[in-house]
Amino acid sequence: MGFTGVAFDFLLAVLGVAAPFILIASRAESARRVASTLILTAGLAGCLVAVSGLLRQPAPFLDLSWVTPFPFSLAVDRLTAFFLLLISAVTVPVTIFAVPYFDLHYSEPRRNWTWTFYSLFLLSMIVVVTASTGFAFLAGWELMTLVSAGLILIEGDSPERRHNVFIYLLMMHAGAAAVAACFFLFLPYSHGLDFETIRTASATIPGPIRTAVFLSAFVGFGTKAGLIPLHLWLPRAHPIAPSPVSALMSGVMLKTAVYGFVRFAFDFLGGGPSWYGYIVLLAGAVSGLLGVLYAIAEHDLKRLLAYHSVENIGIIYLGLGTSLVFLAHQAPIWAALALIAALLHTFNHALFKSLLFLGAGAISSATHTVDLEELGGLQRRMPVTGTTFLIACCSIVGLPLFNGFVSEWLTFRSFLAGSSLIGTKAQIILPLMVGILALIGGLAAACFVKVFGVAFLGRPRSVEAEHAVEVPLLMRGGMTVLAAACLLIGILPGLLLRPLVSLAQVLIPGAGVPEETLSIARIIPWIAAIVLGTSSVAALLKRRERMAVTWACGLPELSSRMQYTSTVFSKPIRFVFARAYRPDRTIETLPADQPYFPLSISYRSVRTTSYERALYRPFVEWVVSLAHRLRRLQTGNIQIYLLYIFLALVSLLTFLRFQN
Amino acid sequence: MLLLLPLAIPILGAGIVLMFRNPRVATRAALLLGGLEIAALGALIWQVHVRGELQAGRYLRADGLSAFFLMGIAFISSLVLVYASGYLRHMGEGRFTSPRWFYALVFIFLFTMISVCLSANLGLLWIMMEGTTLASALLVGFYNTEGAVEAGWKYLIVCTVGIAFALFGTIVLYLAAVKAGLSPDMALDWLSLMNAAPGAALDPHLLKLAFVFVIVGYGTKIGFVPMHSWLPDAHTEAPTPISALLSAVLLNCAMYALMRYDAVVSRAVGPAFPHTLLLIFGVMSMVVAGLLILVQRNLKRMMAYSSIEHMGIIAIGLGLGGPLGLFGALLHTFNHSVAKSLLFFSAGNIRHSLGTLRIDGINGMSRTLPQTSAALLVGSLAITGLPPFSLFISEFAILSEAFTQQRYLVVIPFLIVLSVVFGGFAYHLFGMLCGDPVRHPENARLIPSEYIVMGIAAFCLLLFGARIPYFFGLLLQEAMAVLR
Amino acid sequence: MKITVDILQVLILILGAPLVSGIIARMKARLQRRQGASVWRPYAELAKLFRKEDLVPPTASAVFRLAPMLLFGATVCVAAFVPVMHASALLASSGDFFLLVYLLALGRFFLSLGALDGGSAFGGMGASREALVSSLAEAPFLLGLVAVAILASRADLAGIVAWTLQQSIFNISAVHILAFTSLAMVSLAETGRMPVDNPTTHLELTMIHEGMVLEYSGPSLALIEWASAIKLHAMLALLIGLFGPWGMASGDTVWGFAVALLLYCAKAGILMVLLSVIEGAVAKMRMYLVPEFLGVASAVSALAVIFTMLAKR
Amino acid sequence: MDLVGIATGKILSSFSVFLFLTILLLAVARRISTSVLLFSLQSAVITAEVLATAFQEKLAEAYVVGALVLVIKVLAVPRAFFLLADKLKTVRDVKASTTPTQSVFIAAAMIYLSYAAVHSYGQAMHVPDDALAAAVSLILTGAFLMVSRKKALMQMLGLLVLENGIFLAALITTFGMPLVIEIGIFFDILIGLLLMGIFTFRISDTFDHLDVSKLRRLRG
Repeated sequence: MGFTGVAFDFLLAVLGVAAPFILIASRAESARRVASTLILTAGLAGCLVAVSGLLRQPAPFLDLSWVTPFPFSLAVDRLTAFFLLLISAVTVPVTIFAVPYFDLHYSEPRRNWTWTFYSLFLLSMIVVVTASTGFAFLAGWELMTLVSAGLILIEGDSPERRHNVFIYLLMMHAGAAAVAACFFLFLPYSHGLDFETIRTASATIPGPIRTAVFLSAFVGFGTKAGLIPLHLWLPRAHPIAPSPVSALMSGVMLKTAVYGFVRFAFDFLGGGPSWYGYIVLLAGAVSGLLGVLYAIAEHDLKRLLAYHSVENIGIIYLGLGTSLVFLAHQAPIWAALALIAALLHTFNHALFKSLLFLGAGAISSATHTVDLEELGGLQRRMPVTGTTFLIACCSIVGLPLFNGFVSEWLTFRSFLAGSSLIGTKAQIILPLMVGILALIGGLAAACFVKVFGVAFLGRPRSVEAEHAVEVPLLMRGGMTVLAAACLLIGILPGLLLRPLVSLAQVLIPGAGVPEETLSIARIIPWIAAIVLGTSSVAALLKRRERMAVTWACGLPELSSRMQYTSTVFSKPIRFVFARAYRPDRTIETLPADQPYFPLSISYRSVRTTSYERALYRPFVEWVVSLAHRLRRLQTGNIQIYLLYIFLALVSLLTFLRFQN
Repeated sequence: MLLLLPLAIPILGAGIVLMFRNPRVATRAALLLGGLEIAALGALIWQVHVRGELQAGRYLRADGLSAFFLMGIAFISSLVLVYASGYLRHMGEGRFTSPRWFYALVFIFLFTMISVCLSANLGLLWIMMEGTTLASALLVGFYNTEGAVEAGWKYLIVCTVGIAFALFGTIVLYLAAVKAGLSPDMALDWLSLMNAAPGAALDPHLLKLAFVFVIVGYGTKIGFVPMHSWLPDAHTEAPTPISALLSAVLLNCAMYALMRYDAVVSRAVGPAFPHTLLLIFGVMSMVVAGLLILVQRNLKRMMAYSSIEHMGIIAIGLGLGGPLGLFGALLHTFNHSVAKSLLFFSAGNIRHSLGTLRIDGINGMSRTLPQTSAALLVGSLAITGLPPFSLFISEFAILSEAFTQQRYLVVIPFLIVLSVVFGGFAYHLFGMLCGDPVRHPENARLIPSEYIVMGIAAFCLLLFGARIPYFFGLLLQEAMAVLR
Repeated sequence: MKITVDILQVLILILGAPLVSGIIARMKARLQRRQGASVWRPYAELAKLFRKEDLVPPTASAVFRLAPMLLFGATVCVAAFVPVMHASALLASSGDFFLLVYLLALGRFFLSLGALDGGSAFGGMGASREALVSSLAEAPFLLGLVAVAILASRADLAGIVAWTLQQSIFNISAVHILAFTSLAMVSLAETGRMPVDNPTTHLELTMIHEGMVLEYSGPSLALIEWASAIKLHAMLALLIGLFGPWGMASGDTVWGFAVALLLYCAKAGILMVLLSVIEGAVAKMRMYLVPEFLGVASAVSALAVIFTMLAKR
Repeated sequence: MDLVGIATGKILSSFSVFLFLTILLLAVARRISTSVLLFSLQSAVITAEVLATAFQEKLAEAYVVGALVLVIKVLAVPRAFFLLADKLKTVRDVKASTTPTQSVFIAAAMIYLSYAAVHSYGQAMHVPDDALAAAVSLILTGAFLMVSRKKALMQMLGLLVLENGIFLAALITTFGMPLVIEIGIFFDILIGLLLMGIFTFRISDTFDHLDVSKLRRLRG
């Protein structure tokens, strides 16, 4: 308790009080430096608290219930510690990166506000994962949305951005209502909303309420996580935030939703009937597949990455769903395996997705664009950024030796284990999921070949890309730390798997140590040795090297316009999966009467996803038209107003008459 | 004496203020008198806290519930008076449109509202409720423009009709009390009614009938849908300090009156009937007003609808009853007052600086009017029930109670409307705060009085979001104790 | 002893790979009524290439240089999972076939990047097409393996092979047939053979793999060619091991291994004949028919998984 | 004494008929002045009922109330109305949204409705049905007048009729409320009327008419 407790209080105090106060109090450069250093130390303190929480038994840390009107306390148990570790581990490098980034991108007064919100954003996420009462959780949850929206708006407030932030806020608020509901639904059966009480009460609540809790947790957290079709806000909000914030939003904020879902579905409810799991699986599969398909079609790097977040959340939910299915069929050890897979992927995604967003930030710092069609050849100009970005790409694709692989492998393995549930639907459904995940993985690989190949390799496609120079030291440093972490977990997954196993044993009673976690941890270093060893031997075979201009098929010289672009690279895949996209295309030829000798041809392709058309728009239009109809009731005529009163009275009297 | 002082000061004050023709002097006098009044109210509240209950004669009494609402009145009206002192600097000198008339009417208005809270007798309470309408009607029509006259007339007529039904309800209650053997003098005394209630001596049929009329009557004043029609007009057309007073104090006073009746009827015939009515009106108000917020074009009108929505929330809290429901409802009356007055203050500044309140006519405020924008933002975040502001707490309490009682029919619209309202506010606010400013404000800087008042309100919202101050909590407990 | 055998297996797969390519080329030539080159020619080609210098485009970065080595490393590692003469493998472990597939993906990923790094149109073309084919091939590949794994109730390749060994050769189930069909189809796509890709063409309308390696030369090209030969060989060995392992050594006598090796060569020979017949008889598909081809493979493999339910009740 | 006693009894039992008559007449009245006179008449009937009640129940306070009704509702208010109408120089028509025939039918329906409504209550409270029904139908008619007449003055009048109904209901069921309260209520009504008068002036100043149905700038 002693030292870690102090570290935890320090962390909260810095993020909640000290850093914002310093930043508001002083506009000086040094104040900003102090504040960012404080935030950095807070992140390190968070790591410390988390590691000790993962290793030791949980202990309550901070109880503010004597201050607040409803119980507000923060505590670190194993699950919390894991997510706290995730947040802190990402915070440290992102903050390092953010120092020069904010300096480069913001004018003087905005910088302070950005840092203030940044600090509060971290605080809110930490409050969410460490909250041990419903009140604290909900407060942190709402705050997290607000502060992140603020961070986006600081970057700029053009009408389009405004619209995107609006959608973000609205969906988050609706999701928060569902989240609130799943806490409150426990109330009739528990005396309060602190987690301990909820946990004990959950055994006594009737089935329909359990289902209601589960479904609202699924929808509420699913909105935050960005499950399709609740993802609408995600590709809008994430790309427009400043890159370090995008990194935090995509890398960390989404994970709080995973945390919430795990907390409810596993910790509180302890699973349920198997259809719980199938719903989650379905959502995961749809999100994963469509997420990656939409990502492939993007050429705005940050939007592309945002869609990949949808995809990865899909993978995480595949693991969670599998775990729920196993729980329903009383197979705790497999449930534990799937849960470990999901949680590990959560952690991995946090690392590589924030690294990717940082990379996008570095690119935009160097070239002032994140449009893939304007990039190219950056690897030679920005070697550190390129290498770290490549590592992140390999990780997100799930290539062996990188961290994404380990979690995907565990997920695959738990799918395969589904075949042991003989005589159930799961026997077939789970193994078939292997195909889905493989397809997702394959498409992701295609997508990141495109991303890295188009952005970093080949020839520069614009003047900006041609004159790009490597970003400042601290930015490189932040990215390097994350890349190293990706590699470390990729090669020595046992580091994280061991604490995850004990975490899974807490969440899933009766689960032993899944053999697979040990076997993968054992084999991966060997594979690394063989692959790297052979490659090095192969490198020795190479003797001389000579620069030679590529033959240009008789033309004077190859130009960057001859290279494959991002759009054309993805064309075959878009062609094959055309049904998933359905773009609105318009081709305009000027002048219109001379189709064969046009002065200009413009081509526009707008993708409005079918959910927008089928799910959201009709609903929004219905609400607004209802409001307009209600508006007509307020006619302006006082006689009608009086009539309303009389009618109200008469109907109440009638009600009274029938009541007696 | 202590009970009479807060009543005497505003009545005398109205006369005194009228004597000063010089606007500056009138303003100073009004502020001085306002200060005195606040002090008197403070002393009264303290005495109620110490002694539990104060009685003066047969008709005046102050208990915990009165003290709680008086505190709200004192707090908000002090803010409003200070704000008005700055606000009126723009006002021209008409025949009745001058600061001294303004303050005189405000004092009369305050008098009626304070006496509503101090009435021991439900008949007197009715008289004073009607008095609030009369006192504020002129304030609503203060500017004497087309809109103001129209709004004033509608306000006067609609509320008078509504209040007439409340009178009928009061008479029915009186009838029930007299039939139950209470002496005619004490038959409308709230305390004796409460004492008589549990014995079931009061005819339940009559009580229900009375409650139906009262809820329609005072509901008109509160702004329950569908009797709310006057409310958006009056709030929009009144001078902004008056809008704040109407929304933040008057509606609460009407709610206070309804609470008194609700307590009696609940005790006599059981809470099922009155609470069902409250829930119905609460949900209806929330839903309709929540949706209408989406399609408003005038800032103040939008805020008026938001007031209706929040009265719905309070009604739901009352209708749920239970410790948390009541706690939430009472807390929400206060929180809503603070947030709404902050919003109206910023609306007033916008009107002065930009000359318009049309939502689509305002752009880029965050650049041109940073302080006002901040106030507007804080107020809106608070009013939509987001942490760390105080309305989150009260809504949290009410929702907890609703879920505890498993009232899913209340909960579902409640949660949906909260999202819709949030959407409405966010949508309108984005348009106003962001973007490039189209018109440039004339006097962008706030004067200290405005600055301070809005700062206090915002601080109060934040403070109550984190912690309910000790003394306030005590008063709240005492108010709850009165009702149960 | 076991480890020696395992290493021997890996070496057979790696060192024998050019020979397999040579034999197939020779058979194809014979089918086309050509004389054909010697079966040892791939070795000579590799030796020649290794002696040459590397030509590197001026735009290329380190990725271009690194890609062939990583491809080679990953492919060699793949070979370490596949049993040849004995139902064991160097890196046999639970769930190793996922590793196998993903190691192949690792190599392909870097090769595609290397292709894009050349900065010419052909590299992008090849990489883009490869992306399409490989992204669609992974699912049927894994599903086919999963079907066999479910049948065997084992999760490692060596274990599956061992289980199949114990079954009677006449006891093969529908799952086996379906899985074999899909895996065979996938192998064609994975190794870039007809009808998915033509390993001998340099026509920009059709080439996939060749488009990617167009800018490579010297030792780099040698590594790439060798790696794809190893891949082909490993796939053949995998098919043999999963669907026709009978005859593999079960004890650890040298004699047993010799018989097993001979039998392996025979079985591989049959497969090579089949492959060259297919290559000789079938025309390359249009680019956009490839997804259909792989779709069929996916459907068949999914069926295989579903049929396991019948086999295991 | 006896004669007075009989008269009071008669007044209490059968004066309701006069009230119904005023209601029906109010429904057909086309001029404001007629309506005001009818209101005055109605108030006079109510005054008689108050005095009769005071006599029968021997309530000293009720005499005061009766006097107040007489002074305010029978004399002062109608007088004020005429004065107002003169000052405003308004057209005398009430501007009804319904035709006189419709109005009569509606008024008749309301009277019937009142009987139906009060039936159970009247017996329970030992109050003559007629009187209670008259009170309720006054309330309803007042409401009806407010909803259907477009003139501001007629809305005020409707309110007064409604008020009369409430007052009558209070009188016959409870013999009036405590005096202080009654006086307070009267005071409120007076002030209310005064304010409404002020507003009618303002309306005619600002809009040049008194048709409240045209005040429709504020809506939505």
